[in-house]
Amino acid sequence: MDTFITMSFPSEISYARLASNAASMVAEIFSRQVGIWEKRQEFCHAFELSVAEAFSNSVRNAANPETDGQIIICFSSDQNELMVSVRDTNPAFDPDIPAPDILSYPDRGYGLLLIRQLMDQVLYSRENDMNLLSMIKKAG
Amino acid sequence: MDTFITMSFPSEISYARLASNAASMVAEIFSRQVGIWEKRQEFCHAFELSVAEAFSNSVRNAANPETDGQIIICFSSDQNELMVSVRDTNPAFDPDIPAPDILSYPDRGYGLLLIRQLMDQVLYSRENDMNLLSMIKKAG
Amino acid sequence: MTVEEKKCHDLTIVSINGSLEASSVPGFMKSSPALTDSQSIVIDLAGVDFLDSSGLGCLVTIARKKREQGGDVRLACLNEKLRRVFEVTQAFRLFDIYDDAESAATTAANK
Amino acid sequence: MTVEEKKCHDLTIVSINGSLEASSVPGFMKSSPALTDSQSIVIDLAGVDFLDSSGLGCLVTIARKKREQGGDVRLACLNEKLRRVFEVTQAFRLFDIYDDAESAATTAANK
Ligand SMILES: Nc1ncnc2c1ncn2[C@@H]1O[C@H](COP(=O)(O)OP(=O)(O)O)[C@@H](O)[C@H]1O
Ligand SMILES: Nc1ncnc2c1ncn2[C@@H]1O[C@H](COP(=O)(O)OP(=O)(O)O)[C@@H](O)[C@H]1O
Repeated sequence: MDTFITMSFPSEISYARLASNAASMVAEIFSRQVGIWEKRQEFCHAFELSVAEAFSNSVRNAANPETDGQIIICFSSDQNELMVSVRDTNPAFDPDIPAPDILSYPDRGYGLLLIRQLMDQVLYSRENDMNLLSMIKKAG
Repeated sequence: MDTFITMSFPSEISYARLASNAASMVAEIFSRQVGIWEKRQEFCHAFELSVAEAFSNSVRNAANPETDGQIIICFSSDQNELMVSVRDTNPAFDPDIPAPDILSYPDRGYGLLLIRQLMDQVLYSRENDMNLLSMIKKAG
Repeated sequence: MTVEEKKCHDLTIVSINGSLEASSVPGFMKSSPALTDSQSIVIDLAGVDFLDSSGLGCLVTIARKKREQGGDVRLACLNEKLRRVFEVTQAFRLFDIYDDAESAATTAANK
Repeated sequence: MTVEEKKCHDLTIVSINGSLEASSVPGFMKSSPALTDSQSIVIDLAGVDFLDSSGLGCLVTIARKKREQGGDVRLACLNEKLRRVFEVTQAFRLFDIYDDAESAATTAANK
């Protein structure tokens, strides 16, 4: 897959909506290009929400909110799938953290669950002291 | 001024709206931060339209549409002003090209005119074989 | 995000306009005392175009607090995107969800 | 972007919905024969949230072609953003601009 868009934002919550809107627009353009226009709404929502969750997680879990950590978002694609990856300088985390027990009325813990459910594939790695969370959705 | 957001797009017209929407959202966040919320609409429109014009100029005037030239957009600010700069690998151009004579019904030539009118300052330079068009609007 | 309140069948309907997400949740929670007292309410989500996990967490918290105090919260007018969030998190199990705010209020008042 | 046509006082009103910009101009120009024939028309811009220099250039071209053929084009319902584009480019000098499409059509028909 080729990376075709890269965006770098300050680690501040005010930019979360900008990042997630951009993700939705990229997904819409991709939907037109690969001919899945009829399911663009679901496709765009998956990217909008997943980037919103990944971005706000990056902001909330920054080890050192004072230093200038940027959040870097890349979009890659081929004919079959669109991938968005979110990179931050936070401490490592476990992306497979179990879903919370909904019947106990949890006030949080839904972010990674939503990402795993809306995307087809979620990859996590640690590179150069950075977290790299890659989220892939297939066109088919 | 500090650069706080960087975005890199393929030189394709389908990304123009994404770039200009992003510019409008950055301008809105800036308007809130520096306390010019009451004039945010005009402020955001200036960035939305200027980036739309600069981006579509970059796409339209690419020397070699086949090669992978990216269009790079950076946002910088201090308390007094917001700056957006658009960088491309096109041939050099004259940013001070005169306004067209409206009474002769010109079908083009409004792009740089709009940018100069909506922004407070427009700077052009050529760096490393790239065009760098920087557009600044003051908060005050 | 803006929040409006009206009465319907003695019940308060709180209508949200905008997106309910990480950055707007704190403002929303402060917007109305009806969200935290013991009275039952209806939250009308017709004007909510986007809900993230923080927004969901805040609705779940309101439900928990209401129920601890003997009250309840009903949700109305979820669009396709919001329904998907309630489905994949199973949060629909915690809420009665109605197609419109009026019928949510009527049903609640008759209970 | 979508385009609709209706008749009013024997005049065609073309209503645009969406943004009129570099990427949508080619589709718009092909959307209706009324844009290029010799008859006068009203273009209703109420649904246009964004206009760039390509969109402006396309409206100017329509005006030129109509007038060369003895027709005319009137514009209606420009929002604040669109008005600004017409002001800073002086393009308002080329167009009669109306607050609503009906009165644009009435005035044109009475000429
Ligand atoms: N980008 C990140 N950097 C560091 N920790 C993270 C990151 N994303 C997620 N985490 C960790 O994973 C946990 C679960 O995240 P999530 O499922 O989104 O729920 P919540 O954020 O509500 O706790 C977080 O509480 C945090 O400890
Ligand atoms: N990014 C760019 N790269 C190369 N040439 C440019 C660029 N931007 C503008 N130009 C040149 O400046 C001219 C005027 O641009 P503009 O005022 O936007 O009007 P138009 O694009 O309608 O001709 C263009 O025709 C082009 O020759």
